Amino acid sequence: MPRIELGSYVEDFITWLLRAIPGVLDAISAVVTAITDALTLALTGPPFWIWIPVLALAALLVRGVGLAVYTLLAFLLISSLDLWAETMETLAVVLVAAVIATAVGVPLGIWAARKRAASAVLRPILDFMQTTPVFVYLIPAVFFFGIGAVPGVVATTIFAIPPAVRLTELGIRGVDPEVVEAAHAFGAHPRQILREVQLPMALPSIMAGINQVIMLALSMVVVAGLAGAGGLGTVVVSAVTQLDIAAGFEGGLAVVLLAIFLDRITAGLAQRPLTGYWTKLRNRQSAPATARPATEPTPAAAPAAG
Amino acid sequence: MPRIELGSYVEDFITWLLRAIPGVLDAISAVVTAITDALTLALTGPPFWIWIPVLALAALLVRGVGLAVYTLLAFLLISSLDLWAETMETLAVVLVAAVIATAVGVPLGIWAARKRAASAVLRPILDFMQTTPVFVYLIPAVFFFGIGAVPGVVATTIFAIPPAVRLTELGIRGVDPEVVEAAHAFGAHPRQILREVQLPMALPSIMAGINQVIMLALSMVVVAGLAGAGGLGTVVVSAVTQLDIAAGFEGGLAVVLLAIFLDRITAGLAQRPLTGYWTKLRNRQSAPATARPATEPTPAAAPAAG
Amino acid sequence: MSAVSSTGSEAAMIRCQGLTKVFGSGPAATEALELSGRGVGRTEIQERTGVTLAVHDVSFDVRPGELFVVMGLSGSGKSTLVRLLNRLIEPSGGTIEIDGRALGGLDDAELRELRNRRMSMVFQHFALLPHRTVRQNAEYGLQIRGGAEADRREKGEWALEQVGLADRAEALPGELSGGMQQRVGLARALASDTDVLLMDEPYSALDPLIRRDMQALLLRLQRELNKTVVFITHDLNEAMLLGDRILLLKDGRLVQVGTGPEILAAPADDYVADFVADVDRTRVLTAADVIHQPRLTAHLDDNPADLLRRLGEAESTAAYVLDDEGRVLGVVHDDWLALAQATRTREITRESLTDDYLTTGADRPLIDILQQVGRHPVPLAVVDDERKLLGVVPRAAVLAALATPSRS
Amino acid sequence: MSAVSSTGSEAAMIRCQGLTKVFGSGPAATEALELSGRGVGRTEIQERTGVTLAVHDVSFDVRPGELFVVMGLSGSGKSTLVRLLNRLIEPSGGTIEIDGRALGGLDDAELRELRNRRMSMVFQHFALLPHRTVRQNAEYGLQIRGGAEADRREKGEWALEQVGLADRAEALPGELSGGMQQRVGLARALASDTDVLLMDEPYSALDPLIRRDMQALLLRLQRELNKTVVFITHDLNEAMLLGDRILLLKDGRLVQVGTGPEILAAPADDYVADFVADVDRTRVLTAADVIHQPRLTAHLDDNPADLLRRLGEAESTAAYVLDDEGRVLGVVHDDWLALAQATRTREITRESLTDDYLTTGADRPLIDILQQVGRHPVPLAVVDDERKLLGVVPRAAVLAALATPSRS
Amino acid sequence: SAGPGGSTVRAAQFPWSAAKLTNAILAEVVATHPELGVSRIKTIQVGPATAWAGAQRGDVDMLSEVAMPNQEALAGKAAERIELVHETYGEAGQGWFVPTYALEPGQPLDGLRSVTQLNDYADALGGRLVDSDPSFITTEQNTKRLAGYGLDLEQVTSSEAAQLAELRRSYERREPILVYLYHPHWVFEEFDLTQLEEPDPYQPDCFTTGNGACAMPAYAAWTASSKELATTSPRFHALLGRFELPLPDIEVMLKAVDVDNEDIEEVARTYVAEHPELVRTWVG
Ligand SMILES: Nc1ncnc2c1ncn2[C@@H]1O[C@H](COP(=O)(O)OP(=O)(O)OP(=O)(O)O)[C@@H](O)[C@H]1O
Ligand SMILES: Nc1ncnc2c1ncn2[C@@H]1O[C@H](COP(=O)(O)OP(=O)(O)OP(=O)(O)O)[C@@H](O)[C@H]1O
Ligand SMILES: [Mg+2]
Ligand SMILES: [Mg+2]
Repeated sequence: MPRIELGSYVEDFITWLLRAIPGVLDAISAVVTAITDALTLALTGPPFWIWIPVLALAALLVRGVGLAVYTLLAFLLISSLDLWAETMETLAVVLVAAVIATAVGVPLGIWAARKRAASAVLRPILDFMQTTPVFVYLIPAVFFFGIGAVPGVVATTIFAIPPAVRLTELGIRGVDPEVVEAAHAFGAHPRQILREVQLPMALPSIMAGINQVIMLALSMVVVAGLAGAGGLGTVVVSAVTQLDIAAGFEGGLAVVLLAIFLDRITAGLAQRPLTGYWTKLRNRQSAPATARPATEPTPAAAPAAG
Repeated sequence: MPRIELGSYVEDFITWLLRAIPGVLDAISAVVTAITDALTLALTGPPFWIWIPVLALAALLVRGVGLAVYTLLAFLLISSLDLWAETMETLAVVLVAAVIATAVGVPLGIWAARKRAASAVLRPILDFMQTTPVFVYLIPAVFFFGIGAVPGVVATTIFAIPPAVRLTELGIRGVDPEVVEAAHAFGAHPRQILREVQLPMALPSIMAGINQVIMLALSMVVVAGLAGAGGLGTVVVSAVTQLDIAAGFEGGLAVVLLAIFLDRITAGLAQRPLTGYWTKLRNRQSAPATARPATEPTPAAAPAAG
Repeated sequence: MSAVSSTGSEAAMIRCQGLTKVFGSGPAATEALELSGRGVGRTEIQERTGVTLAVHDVSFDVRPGELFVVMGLSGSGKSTLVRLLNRLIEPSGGTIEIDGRALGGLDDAELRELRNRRMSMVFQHFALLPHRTVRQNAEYGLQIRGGAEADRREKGEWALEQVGLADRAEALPGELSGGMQQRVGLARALASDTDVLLMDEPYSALDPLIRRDMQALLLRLQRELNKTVVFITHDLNEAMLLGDRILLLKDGRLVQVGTGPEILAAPADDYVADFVADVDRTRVLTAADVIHQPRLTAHLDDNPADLLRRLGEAESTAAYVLDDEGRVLGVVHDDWLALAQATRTREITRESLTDDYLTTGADRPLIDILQQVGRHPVPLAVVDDERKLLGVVPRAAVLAALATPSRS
Repeated sequence: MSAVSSTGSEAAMIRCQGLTKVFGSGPAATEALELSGRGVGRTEIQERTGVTLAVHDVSFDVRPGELFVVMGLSGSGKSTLVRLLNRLIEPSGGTIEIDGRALGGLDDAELRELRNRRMSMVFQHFALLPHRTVRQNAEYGLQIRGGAEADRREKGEWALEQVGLADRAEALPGELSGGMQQRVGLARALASDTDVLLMDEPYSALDPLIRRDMQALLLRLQRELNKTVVFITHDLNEAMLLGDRILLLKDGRLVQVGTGPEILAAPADDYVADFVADVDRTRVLTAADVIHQPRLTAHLDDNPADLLRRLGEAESTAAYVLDDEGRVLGVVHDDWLALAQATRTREITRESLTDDYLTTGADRPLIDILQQVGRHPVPLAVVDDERKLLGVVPRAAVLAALATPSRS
Repeated sequence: SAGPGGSTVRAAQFPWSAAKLTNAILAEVVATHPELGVSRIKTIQVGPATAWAGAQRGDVDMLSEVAMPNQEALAGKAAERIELVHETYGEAGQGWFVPTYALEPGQPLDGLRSVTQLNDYADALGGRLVDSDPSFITTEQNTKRLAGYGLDLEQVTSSEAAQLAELRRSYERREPILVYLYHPHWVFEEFDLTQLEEPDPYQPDCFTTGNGACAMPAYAAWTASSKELATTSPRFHALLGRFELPLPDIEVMLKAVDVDNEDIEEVARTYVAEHPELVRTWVG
């Protein structure tokens, strides 16, 4: 076979890109950095004994006592492992990446569910995003956005988008066509059908997608660490190069504890009816006003992300 | 907070395990090595100009002309990039890992769909499997199984199992309960219901899971390379650590081309009615026998893996 | 066969011309249409081309305020037809006009507006939103329309009360029985309060009592609010009771359209005759359908002897006596006439008349007059609002009308 | 109220004792049962405890080969009841015996065996396997049972032919109309060829023609193969036509159980009366329901003069003449009797008898005899197989029976 | 960037202990010598490739512990902005090692001294040379050496972590293993390893035009600094030009950090405190 020098064309292209649109790249970098830094500051600024009760309270409101207890214990364990700051840094990166991935992925999934052609075009692109080894685009990402949190966020986002797209598409395609037809028959706008019929009915699938987004984002923690994003990735990488199983395990454990927390929180947000204390509180408040408990129609919720 | 030396207990435990059950570990290692080696040999043994037509033919039978053409072009490109052998090594590892992950994940997903308790127990474990940085268990995996393909396969499998479980559970839970009830009413055994009602009806979701299994397995190519599994991971790591964007891109491209191929093949296997030439051939054959085309009932297929 | 009324087309609320729908596409669909044009049957077309001809060349008008019933065999294209009426499926051929506007010419926004404000639909398989409560389902059309929360609430509440589900407003559809779910679908359409209602077997899962209420409700809505209703049903009695006109489909083609009694009296073919054989004639047929000219009526100035002779000829024992406008005054019996003849009385006196007779209106169903027929020597009198005698209902005529033409 | 027949329990195919089902669990369910025991209504229980009492304390027997109809308001617990019969839902209380075996005592394998070989079910919402063709759906029960492919194929084919879908065997359920889908569900149950059929509104989506065929099919199966059928329907006429006995539910409680005419004749309460008010009596009532003792019958050896006097007293002009076994020989008219009296004939001669009369069987529905009633001077004769006179049907009796007790 | 008490220097920190130690020592020196005009050394932990990619953009001001000649190619790409300023330590040995226990009498490798004997012990070694990361320059060199010595061993590459894990595994099982390793490394403090002798010393052309049958070259670590640093923090830049650490000192510190799990900053502080003359030569 003749050798095709595909790689060098790409390299040239990247170099060209770097020269052509530095402003754009810098702007993206600046925005993402600002957001991530702000979030990191917010999370690492106050000491752990302020944040832990806050997080536990959030868990209580969203899901209930069980998760609140878990949150308390998990984050106490993390801080007793001396990994509080690193965990919060990681949380910031993961949150930013997951929110971007969801915000991009869900609409793409909706588009793919509506148009066969879109689905056919997206599919190989998603394969590409998920399987190109992150290391391959990590370096261009560093070229584009500089060392720090941004290439980590970018790489994480690229890797985490596909499940959001795929599972949104799957979920929307699975919605009973007769119900959609009924919505059409009542003159609903496609937007309304999407918001009030398709998304709520596809919610279990979409939430599975968001769960995967979060999981994949967390699984990229180490890679983000290699690009200078700090956080638990740094801990794990150092531990591994030192063959320090103990430190590596502790770092990994912190990631997992964070993963379980985020998983449960998102699952809680998606649950209908809501089981958290927030709902109970709201119901209790509205009860005297309307004199009939629980008559307040639960708003048919769009999924947590937009 | 008092420092908890959790990590060292784990380290001690791993060391103990290594001493306690070397036989078991060696056996696992031997089996996986044997399978992977056999597969690698089969794939890398014959030259590319034998394998490419074979793969293209498989694509034709399973899915149709489009995929056959893609297969031809993609693998020719790979071999013109001088990555044929590495790609086949990677394919072997990915296939072994994906098959194991599916074989483990789908039954677990079924179990989780049946029992709320199983689901509740599995969920954090899956979070754990997906988010523990691979580097963390790569080292123990090398301890246990030695450098080579096995730790790569193990790490890949662990990372790839969760989507199979999650999406199988999601799919089975989404099956119309009335249809399941009807199957019960006709005295179907839970096994039959599973095989003939739940799995076929959950197929889109399960196939999305298997797609994710393959994608995640391929995304671990580099990590497998770090454990000594060879293949494209090595190419990418060397390229990247030398800032050789061109070579890195080429390695990544080979992974992506492989990903698209596998994605389409599995999607083709799941499609009802089958669109590939195999079906057409079979129909054409059965036509003169029964004098009526297409009366052959399409067997309600269980998913590709069992 | 065309059912387009000859009276001005501007009067039609729904007007279909040559409506056709083929399930399938490409050359097979064209071939199917062509075959059908040559009179090939649907099953054969299905076998030859693989596509289904669901509706073929159907034309009809529905007048504003009309309750238009569609009937036909299972699979004859009824559901497809109503779905064509609000363009949930695009026709393969033909045109539809709603209130004078061609449906095909509407853009998306106009179509939505039309569906939302002018038409609402009850689905055969209910098609409720499973994640919303009964109340939210009932309010769905209004919610899409936008507008005040309170108003929506009120109308939803009203609709749920109409269908008898106000106490289950907070339940989810999955927790309801089949008939309850169907009524939620009904409430959803009612709450929307549109001019046109498309109802696809809306009462099929209802028990007789609730069904009766729902029928009454529909008739009331139609009468009071002048709703135009296209109503699919498999219940002949329901069709006869509700339908101003009934359209019969067979294999996607229109077979007959007309009022219930018209169809009963003159079925277009054996299919229709067979189709309506089971109808409960006591409820469908009215006094008007069994009315007979009275064999003999008298006036006050008639000669009793003369009358007695005519009575004898007619083998009767009594006769209605009418005034000059034809109003019923009473009944004169042969015994009095004989007496009058004996006493040479020249005229029938008012005092001689008895009131042992019964009257009814022409539009009363037979079920209501069965008790009254044959109670008296004179047959039941059918009178108009001014008590003018229109005719009589002899017992034998009732019995003959009720009997079905025997099936082979 | 209990409907357990007093005749030996070993005869029952299905026997339910105090069957109860509460949707919901925990203390609320217990409370609901307790409230219901105190006679609190279902709506109130629902409001107070939040659980639904779907079936409460229902006891009945179904005999082998019986066609047992269940009726009731929408939401009265019919579907729940049949689902209890094959334990698709576990009862909250009470016992069920199928052919003498307690359902609660069966282990999983036995239960499966029972469901597969003894009972099959038609679902209200069809519950077809959407990914399988019509044929595969029809063969589903057999496929589970295992056994020869050819046999399965044959039985499936037969069942599809019965329901008129043989030509759509390769279609998927989603491509069929509602009524067609329902018939696939029917075919699935028929192909299984089990002793017991549980049918939850199996004909609700069928048009009159196909429905009539299906009713005939069911009656034939029941007669020829002695199937036991539990049949839910909302169609009163269907219930009356098919049902050996009818059970009426209200709010989960049994209100009445009996044959159609029994219920029509003696409704247990206003609810039942109201429920059956709309029935088409011409089809439900039989000659037996309107039979009257003949006012006058004669024998050959009767004295004509004597008979003529009696005829005059009865205001009749003719009378049936019977032989010693009570068989109808013919009709004797007053004119012949007058002649005989004049000629002093002492007996009625066979030659004097006319055959201007009509006979019918006791089980013929009124719709069939309407034409014959009142055609002749003698009323319609009801005879048994040996032409023995059981009674007569006067015209007035028919009309009175057809008229509905008027609703308020 | 100049702060109130001086400028902040952004240093790339490779994820291994020697690099961290070097940075910690520099930070300690900067802290104790305000006259250097550097208020803080801000470390960013990154892999070498990312570090050099960032260096090309000007994201970092200095890199310490730059392994030479391993990172020569990487450094070349950033030459516009960053240059190698001084060798921190040199003459670090590298080569092929076996566990000492395996050489003991009666053990599988009894009698093995030199690389030339390896073919005789190939079976005992499982026919493998457990090499390190495939991107190391030494990996290429080892390939040539295997050919040059005519050795019939498979060269297994993975990553340094996996390689060390494999070494530990062999240690646990008391099995023989042949590994490539370099100094300075904590591994020598934890495991008793013996380097195999090389008959021929390193020749500069050995791996380019030669047959590859020679010892490995000595290994060195350098400090690299951005050209900008010379203007923003000239005194610190000058310090980097003089910064050297004795190899044995590093290995002692590595033991403290990696084997005894002592705090890196603590180790660095102690070292700076205990070696004032050395520090004075750096500061100048
Ligand atoms: N899964 C369920 N969860 C909660 N309540 C239920 C459930 N299924 C049925 N019900 C309630 O049980 C009662 C009886 O329902 P069932 O389906 O048996 O009625 P039905 O007599 O079959 O009515 P229909 O004629 O409308 O089908 C209803 O009030 C219904 O709301
Ligand atoms: N989505 C579809 N794809 C293919 N064929 C269809 C589809 N929908 C309906 N058909 C076919 O069109 C024909 C008419 O169906 P339709 O649902 O209009 O019948 P229907 O008159 O409403 O019958 P029913 O009384 O049983 O509801 C049927 O033969 C059916 O098989
Ligand atoms: Mg229909
Ligand atoms: Mg029901």
